[in-house]
Amino acid sequence: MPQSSTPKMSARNVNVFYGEKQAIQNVSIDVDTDNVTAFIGPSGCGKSTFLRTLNRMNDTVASARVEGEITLDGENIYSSGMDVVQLRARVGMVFQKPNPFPKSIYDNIAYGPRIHGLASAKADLDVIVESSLRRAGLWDEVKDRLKDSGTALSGGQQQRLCIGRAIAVEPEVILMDEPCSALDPIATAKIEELIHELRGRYAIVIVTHNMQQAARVSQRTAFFHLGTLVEYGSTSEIFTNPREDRTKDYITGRYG
Amino acid sequence: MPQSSTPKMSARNVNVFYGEKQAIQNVSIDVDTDNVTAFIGPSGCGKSTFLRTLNRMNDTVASARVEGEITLDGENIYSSGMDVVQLRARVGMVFQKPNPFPKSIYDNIAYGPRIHGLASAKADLDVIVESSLRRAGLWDEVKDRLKDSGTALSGGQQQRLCIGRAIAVEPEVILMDEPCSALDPIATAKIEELIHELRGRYAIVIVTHNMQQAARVSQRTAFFHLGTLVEYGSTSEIFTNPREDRTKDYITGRYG
Amino acid sequence: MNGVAIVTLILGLGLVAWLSARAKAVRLAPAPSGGASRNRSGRPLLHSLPVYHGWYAALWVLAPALLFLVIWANVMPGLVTERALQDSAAAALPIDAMSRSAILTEARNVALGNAQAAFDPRANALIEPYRSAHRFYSLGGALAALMLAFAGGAFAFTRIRPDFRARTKVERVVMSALLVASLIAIVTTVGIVGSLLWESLRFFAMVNPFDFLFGLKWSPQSAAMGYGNEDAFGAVPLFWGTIFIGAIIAMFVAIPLGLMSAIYLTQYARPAARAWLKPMLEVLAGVPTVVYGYFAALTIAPNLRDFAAWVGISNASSESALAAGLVMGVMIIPFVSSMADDSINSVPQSMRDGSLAMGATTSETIKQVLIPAALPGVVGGVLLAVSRAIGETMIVVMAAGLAANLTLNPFASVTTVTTQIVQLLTGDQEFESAKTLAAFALGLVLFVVTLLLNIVALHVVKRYREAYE
Amino acid sequence: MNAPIPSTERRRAPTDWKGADMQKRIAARYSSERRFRMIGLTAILMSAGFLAFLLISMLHEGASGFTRTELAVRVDFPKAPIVIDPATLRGEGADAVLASVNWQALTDQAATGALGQDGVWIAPGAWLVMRDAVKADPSLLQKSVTLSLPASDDLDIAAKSDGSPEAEAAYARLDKAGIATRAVNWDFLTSSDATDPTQVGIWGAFKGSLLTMAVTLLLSFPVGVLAALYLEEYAPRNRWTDMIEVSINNLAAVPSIIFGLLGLAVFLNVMHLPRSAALVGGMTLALMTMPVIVIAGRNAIKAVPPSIRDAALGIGASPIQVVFHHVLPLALPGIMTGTIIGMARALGETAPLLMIGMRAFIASPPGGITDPATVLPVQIFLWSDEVSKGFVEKTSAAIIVLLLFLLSMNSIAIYLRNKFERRW
Amino acid sequence: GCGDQAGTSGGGSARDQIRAVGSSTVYPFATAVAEQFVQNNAGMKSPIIESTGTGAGMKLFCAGVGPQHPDIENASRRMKKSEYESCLANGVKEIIEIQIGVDGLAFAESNKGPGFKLTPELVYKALAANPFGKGENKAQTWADVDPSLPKVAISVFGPPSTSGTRDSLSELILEKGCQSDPAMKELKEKDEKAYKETCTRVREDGKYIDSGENDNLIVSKLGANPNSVGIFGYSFLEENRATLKDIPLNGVEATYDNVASGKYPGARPLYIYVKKAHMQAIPGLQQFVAEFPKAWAPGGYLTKRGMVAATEETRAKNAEVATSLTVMDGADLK
Ligand SMILES: Nc1ncnc2c1ncn2[C@@H]1O[C@H](COP(=O)(O)OP(=O)(O)OP(=O)(O)O)[C@@H](O)[C@H]1O
Ligand SMILES: Nc1ncnc2c1ncn2[C@@H]1O[C@H](COP(=O)(O)OP(=O)(O)OP(=O)(O)O)[C@@H](O)[C@H]1O
Ligand SMILES: [Mg+2]
Ligand SMILES: [Mg+2]
Ligand SMILES: O=P([O-])([O-])[O-]
Repeated sequence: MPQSSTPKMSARNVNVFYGEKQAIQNVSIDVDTDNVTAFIGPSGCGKSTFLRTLNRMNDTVASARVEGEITLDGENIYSSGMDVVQLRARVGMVFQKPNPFPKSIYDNIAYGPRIHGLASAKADLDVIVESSLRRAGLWDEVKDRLKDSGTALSGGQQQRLCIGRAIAVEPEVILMDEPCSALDPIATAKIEELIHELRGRYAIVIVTHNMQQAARVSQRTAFFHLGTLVEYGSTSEIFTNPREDRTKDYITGRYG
Repeated sequence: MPQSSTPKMSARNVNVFYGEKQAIQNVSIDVDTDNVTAFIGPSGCGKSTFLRTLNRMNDTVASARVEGEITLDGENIYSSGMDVVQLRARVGMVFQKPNPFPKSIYDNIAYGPRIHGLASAKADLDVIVESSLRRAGLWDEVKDRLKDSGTALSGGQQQRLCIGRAIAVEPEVILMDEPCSALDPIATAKIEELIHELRGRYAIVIVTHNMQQAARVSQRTAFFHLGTLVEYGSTSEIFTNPREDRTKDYITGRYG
Repeated sequence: MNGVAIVTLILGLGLVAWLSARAKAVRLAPAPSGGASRNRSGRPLLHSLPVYHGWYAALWVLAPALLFLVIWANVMPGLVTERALQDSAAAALPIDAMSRSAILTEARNVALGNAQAAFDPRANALIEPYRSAHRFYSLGGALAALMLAFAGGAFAFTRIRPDFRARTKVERVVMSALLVASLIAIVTTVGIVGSLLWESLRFFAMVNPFDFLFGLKWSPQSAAMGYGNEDAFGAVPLFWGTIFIGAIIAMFVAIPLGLMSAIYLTQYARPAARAWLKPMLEVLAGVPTVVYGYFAALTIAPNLRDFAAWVGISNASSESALAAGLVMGVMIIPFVSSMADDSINSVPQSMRDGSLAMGATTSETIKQVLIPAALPGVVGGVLLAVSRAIGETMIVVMAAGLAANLTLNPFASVTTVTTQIVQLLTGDQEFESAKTLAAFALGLVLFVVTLLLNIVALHVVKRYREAYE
Repeated sequence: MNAPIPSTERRRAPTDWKGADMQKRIAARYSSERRFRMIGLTAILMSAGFLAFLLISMLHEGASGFTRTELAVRVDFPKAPIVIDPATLRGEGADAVLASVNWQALTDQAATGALGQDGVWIAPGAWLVMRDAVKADPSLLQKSVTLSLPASDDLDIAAKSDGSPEAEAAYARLDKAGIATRAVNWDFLTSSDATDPTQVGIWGAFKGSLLTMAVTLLLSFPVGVLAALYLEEYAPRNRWTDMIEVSINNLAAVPSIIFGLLGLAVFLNVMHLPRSAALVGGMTLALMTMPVIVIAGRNAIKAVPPSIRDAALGIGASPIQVVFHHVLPLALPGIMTGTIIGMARALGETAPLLMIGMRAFIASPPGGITDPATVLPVQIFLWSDEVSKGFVEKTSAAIIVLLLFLLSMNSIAIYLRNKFERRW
Repeated sequence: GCGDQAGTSGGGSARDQIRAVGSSTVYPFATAVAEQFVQNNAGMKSPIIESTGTGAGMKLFCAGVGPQHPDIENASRRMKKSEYESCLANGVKEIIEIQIGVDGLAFAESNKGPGFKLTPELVYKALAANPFGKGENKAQTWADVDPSLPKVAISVFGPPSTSGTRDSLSELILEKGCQSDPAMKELKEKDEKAYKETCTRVREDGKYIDSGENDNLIVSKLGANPNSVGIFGYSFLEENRATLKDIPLNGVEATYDNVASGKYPGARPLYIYVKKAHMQAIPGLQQFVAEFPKAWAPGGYLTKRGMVAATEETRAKNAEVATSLTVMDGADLK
């Protein structure tokens, strides 16, 4: 399914600050729909922070400040004319800590389609809810308890619920912050399958600590370290032949 | 550091219910200080639930009900004479979702030692805070910002903070619910190292979705499925020669 | 011995006990080097922190001694009187119990320095016996209290051992304090029902409860001036007036203004603006009601009447439910806004993030995620506001009048239950008549009605609340 | 594996965000967002505007209450018919000596002497100023001095707005002659109730309010907070606690005068505490304020995420420690809110105090909580009912004082609230 | 060890201040006397005057003798028989009754008003619920009552039914107007209750507006509603002549002299009741009572505050009572 290779999103010289503290330094990166992009790097290096700049979720952190340019389909998302609401609908996000709404499982999934008017009838909505839960690999476990609160699920179930919620609106870009951290291998496999399936039509960015996973699902990998983008390139190259020593050390587990 | 092999904790015929729904069925298990025990199993199978029965954290869930007997050093922890507070001090816990206090990093770690009177002077407390953060592999990242709020850390940092907080009071049993889920390989290695170091003096139970990790750190493994304990035995046997087909399927990733 | 001195002395003993018990516990504690329950050498640590041992001892010193003093204060007057009566002067007292006790009370008041002189000369002879009996018993009481304090302290002190569960004991006391605190609410409720019930029963002996509860005509002047009780005590217009002004008109002002202010302040305004505006709005709740009353009566009401006349409402009066309700609504804005503000603000950030990341607008996030999660606080604020509106009198008297009309016309004069209660209780009339007793019956019925409302509200909140985590 | 995903679903393309329908929908949502925001802003502006209106009109009417018109009167003491030796005014018994003089007559005489016909415009209580001046400096008795004596109510009104024609004329005369001046009325801030508007002061009622509020706060805050903690954190959830919850909520709806009845029955008739005292007033208002604090407190406690409790319990904190170390500090802002609005209401309350005897003429400030006292709102209420027009501005001035009291009381609580406020 | 507690539980603490309770109408006069009392008696503490309303005050006053009970009751009407009996039952046996003056009831309108000229009969016809027992009052405008009156809607701000002032309105105006019909006089003989109802019951359709206890509010409301009539204490009229004008009744203007002489219909006696048993025990009580006669004469400071002086004869009689402390009999109470 070859598509245009113009980047879906691109970041240029992005700096992010929390108050005085700089969390991201001068990062430039391109993300396209042909490839799944993985962000790797030690804990606290700024992966989540950078991910959140891509759909302006950092706006909600009072102390956060973003510099530089980030474009979506060529349009600067930090320009004043940008429609943040539409931006976030187009750039979906799964958070690192699962955050289901204190609503029923059904309503959690239906939330996005409802506000965006993606379903005209209850039946349509039911279809969307079922397919989203299926794709997130949660349907079988919860199909009998769709009325239960989303907060009464196990950790892994909550995480899958949040993935289902994010894909229910069919965004163009999907940002996933460690979507499989609380998942067992089977559930992980399902999510990876989902990612494979989405690739090509959607631009996907995934943060992961699991090198194997990065190698399995991504075509391009970005390695962050201490707030800088150390290396960005095709996954196979990064994993087999990294240009930088830091990257190599990290991947081979020698770093630290 | 061989010690007596009488179990530190043992559970007999434990059933746990959330309201009507049974989450754990008839689980019996022994945990000792010589071995690290790993709980594995698909998401939603009841690992967290069972872990929480071991230090009576399920008491805080209004709908949860526990049946059966669980002993710590031979004493039934569900007996009416049990001092739950002391039980929890002796059986520490790291939760699946990192939950730092909205206090400073220092106070997060110092809280336990303070309420248990483990430090008589500020200097002692400083020592405890530093060593706990070091052992949790967080010291270098936060040593300059101990006054910052614990909630302003990255996901992985929060997780390590919670590990540091749990070990700061030196409990006899440590229950860890996916302690490395948000951690990069290096940080994971540090936590695994910590587990190795603690083994022998402390009984350790770790929930993990990472089979490699279970194989690396644990000596005994319990496989849960749909609320039942399918198999419990030495890790090497479970991973090389499981008795049950379900176990084998899960471990080899064929299950689902 | 004087009361203040002995209490101070016992408090001092408590402090000493606290310090020394804590010091003893510190001495008993091994150097902290191990975990929560033992150190590396295997010797058990203190079960509880030294401060808890301190509090344990202090409680044992203070509680029994102070409790004894309270009891003693209550039984002592009786004992003193008895002893004083053994004096020969007591023989001169009259047999009649009432005048006898009056004389005794006088003698006691003079003896204790509470009165300059006795009204009755027979009391004079008893003053001295009273004084000496009082001295005797107060000294005895003081000694007993001190002994109790020492005994309690000694007992507590011997129990300090490393494994002694001082924290558990102290916490049990704290827990009882919490329980007692919440019981005070119950006691107050009982007190209120009690103080209303008796008089209400007397009222219902005079007026048929059915007529009272379902009667459609309340005639304040019949009630007050005694043209007979028929037809005078139909409380329905009062309850309607209360609901009309307090729960409908005032809420039409307070809920939208209060809730929307809270939403704006928490979600849109800059933090600095919020820090200023929220307390500013809270001032509205503290402006004395006379001020609102004047404003409603002299500015709002005449304008409303002119407006009503202009749109052609014929019987518009210069006192109107609308004038009172509008101003009352303004007064209770902060009840809604501040409590809603706090609840919305304390919904975890991750909920907000979750919704915004779905592409929801801020207002959608507020309406669909934040408000449902903050529901208990919002409803709590609204309930408080309605409660406050129901209890208001001054604005109603000044702006809505005292005429009990059963009307839907907001430009007409109506009155409320509370207003009538205040008028009946403070007006110039005999106390034992149906007119005054009606105030108690009104109070009681109002109590029951609001109770029912609250039960409904409790269930609504339980049903619709979305608890996070 | 789960059941296979339906093939139609597989092909669901990304939502067409640029489509006309979607654009229309988004435009509609945005305008609803803008509308919502505007409504919010309007709500705030309306509420704030209303407050501003009240404050400005109070200030406008009340500011003049803090000033008074004074007349410069030359008093020639050596010529006055006083036969006291200044020395006797310096030691013990000065009061008795002062009491022996007919200051009233003396003042009238001095005023007519100095101002002639216009002497009648001296305030009836002006002699107090003269007496106090002599008391402060007995040497005056050997001198001829110019004293600034307060002008009467009528003249004061004529000076400030429009009074009777005679007073207006007199004021014009005196003002031209430089005799009448406008000065800050310190007596208003330092003295107590009186029957002449030129002599009234707010200090007595202010102090009464201070004492009453102190009692109210000391009783209702701890009890309210403890009760809220118990009910939310420890009480088993059952019929009984539901009943307690409902009855507390219901207490908030009980008309305040009924609390007055309760106070009368329990504190005065059963416990025999002194009538009209700040102690009883405070206790009665505490009963009324407590439910507000409990309700607000419970909501604030409910809002603290359970994970924080779990975290503390998990390292062996006792339930009491969990609550006092974590839950209470996090709930404190909400508790403060309840306290602020509860206390604000208590501060402005009159009806229950009527039942326990605080609607009274009390001409000296209370010395302690058991002394007879009145409070600001009652004072305002009494003054608003006074015949003399001079009381109009005094009433407004007293309202300003009450609002200032309220503001300072609130600002402490607000400071604490902001200090403890945290998002999680 | 706990003398203070024993003391309070014994009832009442030491008191060196006079306490008075009762009528809000008498309140301003009692406070004025209290102030003068302090100024004339150096070292005396100021009396505490509570404004509770006459009825509520009576209940407190009659509750007993002793420092915890008030010494004086201010009353805007005479003590009722039932109240006197309750006093006796509680041991308050010796009560001194002193009439201190008269309170005038004034009818007024705004300066911008149409200039009403009324009589008790017209007032009765306009306000009665059931004029002369001939059925519901249908009059909407004053012209409906009498063609000579302006054609403006009837709107009267007056005292609420719970106040003492309302009693005066009934007694002094409405009943007089009612009795203009001889049939009513007959009714009085036959059926006292029906008479009272017909003659004093006021219509409740919003034409008569109960206006709380705050007379200043009525004054202000007249300003805002220029076609309305206000009924309130004479002193308020006096103070607000700048914005109000009086409404002549029977052609008599509401001036001080007319009210004092009784030509202007509408005046009621004001009383204080004092406990003789407290005379010795409460310091200054005697002097305080003695202060009243000095103040109540025409031209005295009480009349300057708007009280109307009683007749010379009444004053003399009551001054005598105030000095000799003659106890009331109670036999002629109603
Ligand atoms: N508070 C609760 N109320 C009701 N059901 C619950 C609650 N918590 C968990 N459950 C259910 O109990 C079952 C076991 O949950 P548990 O959290 O123990 O799973 P887990 O093995 O830890 O899974 P994971 O690996 O995803 O964290 C799940 O089906 C879950 O939905
Ligand atoms: N709200 C905040 N305020 C201040 N500093 C923050 C905040 N959030 C994150 N940080 C800091 O910014 C840096 C980058 O954090 P970020 O969450 O992006 O890390 P990460 O790469 O996602 O790590 P992890 O893998 O542990 O989730 C860290 O040092 C972190 O402590
Ligand atoms: Mg992260
Ligand atoms: Mg789990
Ligand atoms: O207060 P009053 O008894 O005079 O109406």
